[in-house]
Amino acid sequence: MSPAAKPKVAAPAAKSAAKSAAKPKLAIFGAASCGGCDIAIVNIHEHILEVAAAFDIVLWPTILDGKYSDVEAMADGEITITLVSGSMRTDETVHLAKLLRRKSKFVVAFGSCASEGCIPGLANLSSSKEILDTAFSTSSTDNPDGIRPVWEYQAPEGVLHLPEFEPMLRTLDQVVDVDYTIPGCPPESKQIWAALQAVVAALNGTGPLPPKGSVLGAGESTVCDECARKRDVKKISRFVRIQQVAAFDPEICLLEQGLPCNGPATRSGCGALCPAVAAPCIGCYGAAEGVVDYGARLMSAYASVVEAQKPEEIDGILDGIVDPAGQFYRFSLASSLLRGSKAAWNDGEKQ
Amino acid sequence: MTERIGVYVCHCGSNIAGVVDVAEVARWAAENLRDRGVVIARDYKFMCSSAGQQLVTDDIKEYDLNRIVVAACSPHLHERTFRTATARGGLNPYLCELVSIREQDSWVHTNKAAATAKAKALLAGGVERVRRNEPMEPIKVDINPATLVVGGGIAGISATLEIADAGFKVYLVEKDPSIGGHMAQFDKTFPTLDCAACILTPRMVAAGTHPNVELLTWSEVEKVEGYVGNFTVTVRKKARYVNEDLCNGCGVCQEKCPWKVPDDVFEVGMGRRKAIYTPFDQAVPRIPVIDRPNCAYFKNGTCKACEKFCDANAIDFTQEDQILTLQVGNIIIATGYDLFDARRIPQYGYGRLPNVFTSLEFERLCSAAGPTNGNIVLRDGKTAPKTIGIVHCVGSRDKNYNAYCSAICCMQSLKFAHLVMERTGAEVTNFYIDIRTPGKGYEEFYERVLEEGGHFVRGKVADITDAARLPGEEGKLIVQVEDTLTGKQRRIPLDMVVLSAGLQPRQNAKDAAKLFGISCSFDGWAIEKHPKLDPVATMTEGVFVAGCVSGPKDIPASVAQGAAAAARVLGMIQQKQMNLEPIKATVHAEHCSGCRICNTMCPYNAISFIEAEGVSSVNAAMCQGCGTCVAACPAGAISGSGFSDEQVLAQIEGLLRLGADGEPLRRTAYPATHHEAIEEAVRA
Amino acid sequence: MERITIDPVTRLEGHGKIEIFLDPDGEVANAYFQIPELRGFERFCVGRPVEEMPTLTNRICGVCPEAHHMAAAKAADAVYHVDPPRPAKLLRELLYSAFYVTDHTTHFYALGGPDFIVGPDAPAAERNILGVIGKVGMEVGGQVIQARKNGHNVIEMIGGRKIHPATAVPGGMTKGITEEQRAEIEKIGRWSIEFAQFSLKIFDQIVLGNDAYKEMVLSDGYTHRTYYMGMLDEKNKVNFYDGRVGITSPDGTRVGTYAPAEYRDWIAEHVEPWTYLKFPYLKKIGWKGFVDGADSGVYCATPLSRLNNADGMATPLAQAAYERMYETLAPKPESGGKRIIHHRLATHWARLVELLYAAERMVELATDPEITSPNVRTVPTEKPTEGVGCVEAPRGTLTHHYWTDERGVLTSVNLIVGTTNNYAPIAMSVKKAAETVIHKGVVNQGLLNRVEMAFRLYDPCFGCATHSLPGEMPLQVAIRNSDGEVIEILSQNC
Amino acid sequence: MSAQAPVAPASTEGATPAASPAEGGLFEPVIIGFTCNWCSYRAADLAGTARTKYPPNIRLIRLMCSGRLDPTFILKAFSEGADAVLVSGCHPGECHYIEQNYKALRRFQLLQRTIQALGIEPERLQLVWASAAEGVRLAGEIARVTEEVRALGPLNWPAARLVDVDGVDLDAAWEATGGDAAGPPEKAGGANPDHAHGNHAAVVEAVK
Repeated sequence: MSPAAKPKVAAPAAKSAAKSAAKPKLAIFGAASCGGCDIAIVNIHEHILEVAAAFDIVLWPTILDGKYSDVEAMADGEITITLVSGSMRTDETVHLAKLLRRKSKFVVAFGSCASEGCIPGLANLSSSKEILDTAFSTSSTDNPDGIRPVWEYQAPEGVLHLPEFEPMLRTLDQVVDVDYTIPGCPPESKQIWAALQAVVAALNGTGPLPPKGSVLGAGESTVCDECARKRDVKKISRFVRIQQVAAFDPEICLLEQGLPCNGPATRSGCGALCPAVAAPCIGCYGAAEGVVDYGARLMSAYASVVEAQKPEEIDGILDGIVDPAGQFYRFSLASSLLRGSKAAWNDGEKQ
Repeated sequence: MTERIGVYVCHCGSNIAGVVDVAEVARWAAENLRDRGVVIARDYKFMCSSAGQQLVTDDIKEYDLNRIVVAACSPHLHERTFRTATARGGLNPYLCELVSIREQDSWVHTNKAAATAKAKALLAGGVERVRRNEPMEPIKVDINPATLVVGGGIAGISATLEIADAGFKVYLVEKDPSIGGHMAQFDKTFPTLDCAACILTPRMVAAGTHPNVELLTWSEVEKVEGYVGNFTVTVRKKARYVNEDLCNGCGVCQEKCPWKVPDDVFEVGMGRRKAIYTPFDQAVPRIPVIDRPNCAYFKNGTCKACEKFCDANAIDFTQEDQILTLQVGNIIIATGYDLFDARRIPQYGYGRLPNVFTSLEFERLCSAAGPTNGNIVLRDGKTAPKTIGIVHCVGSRDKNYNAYCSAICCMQSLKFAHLVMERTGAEVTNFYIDIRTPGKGYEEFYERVLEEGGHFVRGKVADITDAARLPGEEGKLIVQVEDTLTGKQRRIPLDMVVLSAGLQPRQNAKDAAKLFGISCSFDGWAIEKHPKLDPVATMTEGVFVAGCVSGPKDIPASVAQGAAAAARVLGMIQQKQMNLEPIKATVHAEHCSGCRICNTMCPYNAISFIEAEGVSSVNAAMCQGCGTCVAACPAGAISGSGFSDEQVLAQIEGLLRLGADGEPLRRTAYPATHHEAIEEAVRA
Repeated sequence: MERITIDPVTRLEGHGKIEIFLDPDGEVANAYFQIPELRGFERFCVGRPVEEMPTLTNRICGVCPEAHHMAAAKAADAVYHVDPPRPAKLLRELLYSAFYVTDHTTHFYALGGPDFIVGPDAPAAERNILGVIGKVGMEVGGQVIQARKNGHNVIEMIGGRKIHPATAVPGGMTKGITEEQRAEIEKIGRWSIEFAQFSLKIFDQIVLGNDAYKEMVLSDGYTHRTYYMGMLDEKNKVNFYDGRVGITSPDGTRVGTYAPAEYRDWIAEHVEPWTYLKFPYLKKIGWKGFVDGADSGVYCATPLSRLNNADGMATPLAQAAYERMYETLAPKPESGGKRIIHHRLATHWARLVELLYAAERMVELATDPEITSPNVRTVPTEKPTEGVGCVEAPRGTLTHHYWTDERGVLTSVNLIVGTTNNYAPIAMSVKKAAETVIHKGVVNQGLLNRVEMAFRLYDPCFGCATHSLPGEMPLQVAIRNSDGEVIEILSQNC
Repeated sequence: MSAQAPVAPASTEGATPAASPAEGGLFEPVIIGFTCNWCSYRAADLAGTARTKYPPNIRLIRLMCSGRLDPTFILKAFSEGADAVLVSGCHPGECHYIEQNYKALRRFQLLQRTIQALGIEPERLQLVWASAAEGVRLAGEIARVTEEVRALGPLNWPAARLVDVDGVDLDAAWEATGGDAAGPPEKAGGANPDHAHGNHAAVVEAVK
């Protein structure tokens, strides 16, 4: 932790505390994220002004100004609600997540990264060493001495610190207690707006406060529920890859056409956007209500409808899924029961 | 509700206590599972004793328990016992869990420490599981008093009459034109030697004339839907081309029909019948059938002799197959067996050597009503054989064909030997592997045949040939056999050889099993619910089996099974309602996306898709509770009572609380609980 | 030695972090611009099927997923040696142009622009989109929001989703567009042209109309003479979606152009142990450290770079705006023959020129007779091997390079991402800005702003590099004595 | 009769007297077995009635049918510390529910591919068909699997063990639940509680 992380400054804190004590305080914080979640929030467009009216936005580093030091100086629970997007990738992210947890009444895991690890969670298939080695030895990298970033570096003028790259990527709820989850990569803006309105209503006492652990801004069922494609009983005699078929039947369920679509296992709420444009659901809204392990559910479903009884025939069909780990845990590996590969875990333990 | 769990560890005398330190297990549970809701843990000598059960009942009241775990023997033995005890204590019986520390621990392990550690782990698993148990109520369904019996052999007839006599409706479906089955083809029955026809015919008639019996011969079951108490059965009634209401069975049509056809079914190819026929004289019903492929009218539009001579105007060439829909509450399957095809053993020469006969052919030879009017003669129809060999176990007890014993062939062969000696002067030699006579009067009958002078050669016949090598073999059938008593190879010249062919499942047995939703073995014999304790029930509620459909049986056994099946059915009819185990799958519509993955999961068609609502749903009464759809649902929208995800996942956590050495497997006991704890902490 | 840490409050989030070291006299000794995060896409994309890369690499950056979507799709085409049908390419470029309009709009009004529109010395709390609205009026705010809405609607029409599109696949697109959609897109395109011209007018009034700003733009503190990179069409005009990549030297000579597949002959990446991000440089010139000039391999890939490198714009109105910009800031060609603007703050102007081009290009594409053709896919027939895909991301040339096994499963991945190209220049600009304003250890509020502006003009997308939003780095300066004690804290909204 | 008093002072778990099964210091795996109510569970009962011995490392769970087997259960077992999982059901063609064991077979084959992609050895997930009559065979298979896993060594999946250190303050949590809830957990090691690396190390030490 760099010393700059904890400057003791009372003034701004006092100010921010005094500032509109009436309004509930909102913090929006992005951990290891792509920024898409913030863009999705901005994409509620003119409503953003209503949000600004309803809340005193004390922290939204990506859009407005705000100070970590202010947060530090706040009383515990002073922030009414904090939206955290992004996953836990470095020791510093973890530290700030814990700080915000302390300072906030409600913490929301916002988007796929925070709630299930998202695509970057696939990093848990490899050890952190493999990841660094790969990044700093690509074919265009000029690195004869095999230099790697180090968390403490003695520069001629002084010491430079880098946050430490954790052995495994973690989701927010693996680091702090989470009150609500808003799924999606990114969450659909209309869903974000709906969720925010619900929260505002609850805070004004004009609506019920969702029970702890609720998933906001999403449906109770899975994507098929919102998918316009016609569905019949499933019998899969072969899996195809999207580039192998010039045009899929626009009317019929993609999975029935052999395209591994994650719709059946993926929480509804997006409006089935991808199947609507002849692209398979890739699962960004995560698991359905109450599901323990997304990948296990989808594996079970796929295997159940494979049309074969002889082991070799079954294998023949399953060969069509060239990347099981990616197919079933594309977004949810970090939040799955195993959370990563043996290699990643062992590496984590060595450190 | 906070769980208050009572744990009971059974010594089972020394059966468990001899290997597992039951006191230590109970102590451990009391101390270390307290946070899991265990308020009392006892060990006791015999939990299944009334005193043991009383412990449970009393503690429920005294300690205000709301969950029970009994660590004892296999749930298959005493689950009901302790559920009942739990119910007596005022709890829902399904809030009781059994943990098997006998069959799965003390009886199979020797290392006491390891067995004790395992017992603790198994117990922890049971405790975790019972925490997630839900109170359940058995599902009640009404029983339609009508019954379907499939197969008009002796077993089916017996079942039919039992139920009909008790005053309930029976539909008896038979694929042939007449009921009677194989027994009708026999001459005499062992060991009493009464004439098959004489004892069978009255029962056939009784069935045919019984007011409660609706006979559906020349008919086949095509579809079975529904569930116990409420089956809907589709039956195809094949066209007879004879109006059953008009026909009086006078038989003139058969007389006048100019077309003779070899009778491959009843006379097994040895006799001939007309193109319009009843299989045999005592057929029930006596209404003939027109053999369409062989009928001149159907072939070339002329003849109609039968129609001309029928005073009742019963002949109806325009008749078509009828599709009937029957509503029944129970089904008894008595579809019998096929005879092993002796052609499959080429070295025995059946079909090639004219004077090699099958047992069924020989039955017809002996039958006064048969093709030779009961004269035992060679294929030429006149020559009386002087020497006859009877080969046992043809196609049975032979890995190349059927590994099992066909049960009836020994006695049948002895019967043949007796009949030959009784009716001809011929000399009889039995070729056998073992003589099996388990049955009342069977061994005595064997003695009798021995006394009568029947020869017995112990050995498996290797070859039957007409190629004479030694003097005296010319023109004879030579049976090549190793006499295992003398250890000598023997060549025995004979005039006639009878192959005592074994019994095997109907060639369409597996399709039939699918049709009725029951399972059958590799061979194709129907599988009983329990081979000893529930031999006429199947795994499918409301579907019963009787006779040879579940394996080779002789007539007494088949009759007994017919009656037994009837008794089971009557029992259900009497209850008017029955309870189904509440282990069922349920679709939660709000979570169901209508992806239809589950639709093909159910072999009992209990899952249907409701187009209007775009969701799938499970019919609880049809659901057999296997849970396959529960595991298949990608949305987790199907729950399985009794074996819910929560119960199984919790049990896994419990089972893995301790390592093989009995030490905690993880630093902290229960991650899940731990999270619960933290949530509380944060709320507080 | 005293040290100043210019440190985004969100430093923990993995934003950039600037360390400035002062020598004993209080003059700037050195400045380090650190990127403190890494996600490892190059590792965990290995093992994935190549057709998933357009959607997987979307998640590198939620600000410019379209860029990764396109680069990945083009690389996947190359892996399968398949040439998508013309309508598919048109659709991709149409989506991409709409994205440019949105992205440049966002930056000019919400991120970079406020420095000028509201004023460099205005309190930071006002230097944001709300401040802009305050200055130029609500209806502009409305228009900005409208422009973003429009862009995202077009992206959703073609890409299926507003963020992280889904339709580009090896061999083309999963679906075409309807005539209704085309008409809607054309309408939006025409609206965008007006909006872009209007934005240029605002820039005229507010920046060029103000001598103080002009002076600042032209001041040496914001000037660097580096190489410039950008994608060129066959007429050497700026193109975003396809073409050869050109390199122009500080003296205005175009030293060469390369096909994307040859990128490794031109670019190499240098590694420093104090940051997670690599420093690309021109291989042929070599890495000489954080210095500019023709002998240093440091190059720049920004809107300004693209204009410097090109012979002009491919659409009439944009070409006119381009002419005007160069007449104003670089009337004379350099010795190498090309007119070059080395004043980094002019990047904002260049961005508006590109905004206009993107809008015009939208209309061109939306009115192409083939744009609604259903023929948008070519099914690959050849064995997948290796391929490079390249587009101009708003923040620099973006290169994806994949190797696969015979099943089309990735065995190796190399990514050179937009902002990364500008890592060294940003570091240099930050240092230079610091040097200009920090003397004798005196640090004040102005310093922060100047440094932030130097940094922000690059519109650095750390979504691509480390995944924070472009240019959004509220700064905090901790001044410590040599013992590392904090003696004073300055931060933007104190 | 001996009736155990319900309440007793909290004491540490696993106070098992006598030798641990790990005689000769052999690694003793823990294996979770999923059985079908109609065949393999009855086979296990039969093995018991026949007193057929097999290693005590396996712990069986009864399902109504192998078709009930949800891959979640298997992954849960691994994540909770099982070294291997044995799945058993009726022989193909003999399923009590007609054909559900084929679904189990297909799920097994797909899950095998996935766990191998996650670096778990295939021997750690095995499928054995066993009819109600095959008590001896089942016992033999259990012995075989136990030996194979013993040879592989521990899987020791850390996920379960890490749950508590993942961002929650153990002390606070335990205070909140009245301390001795499930026995006091060791404190998360490492000088800096935020320091995941430290934690990982600490966890391993605590367990090994």
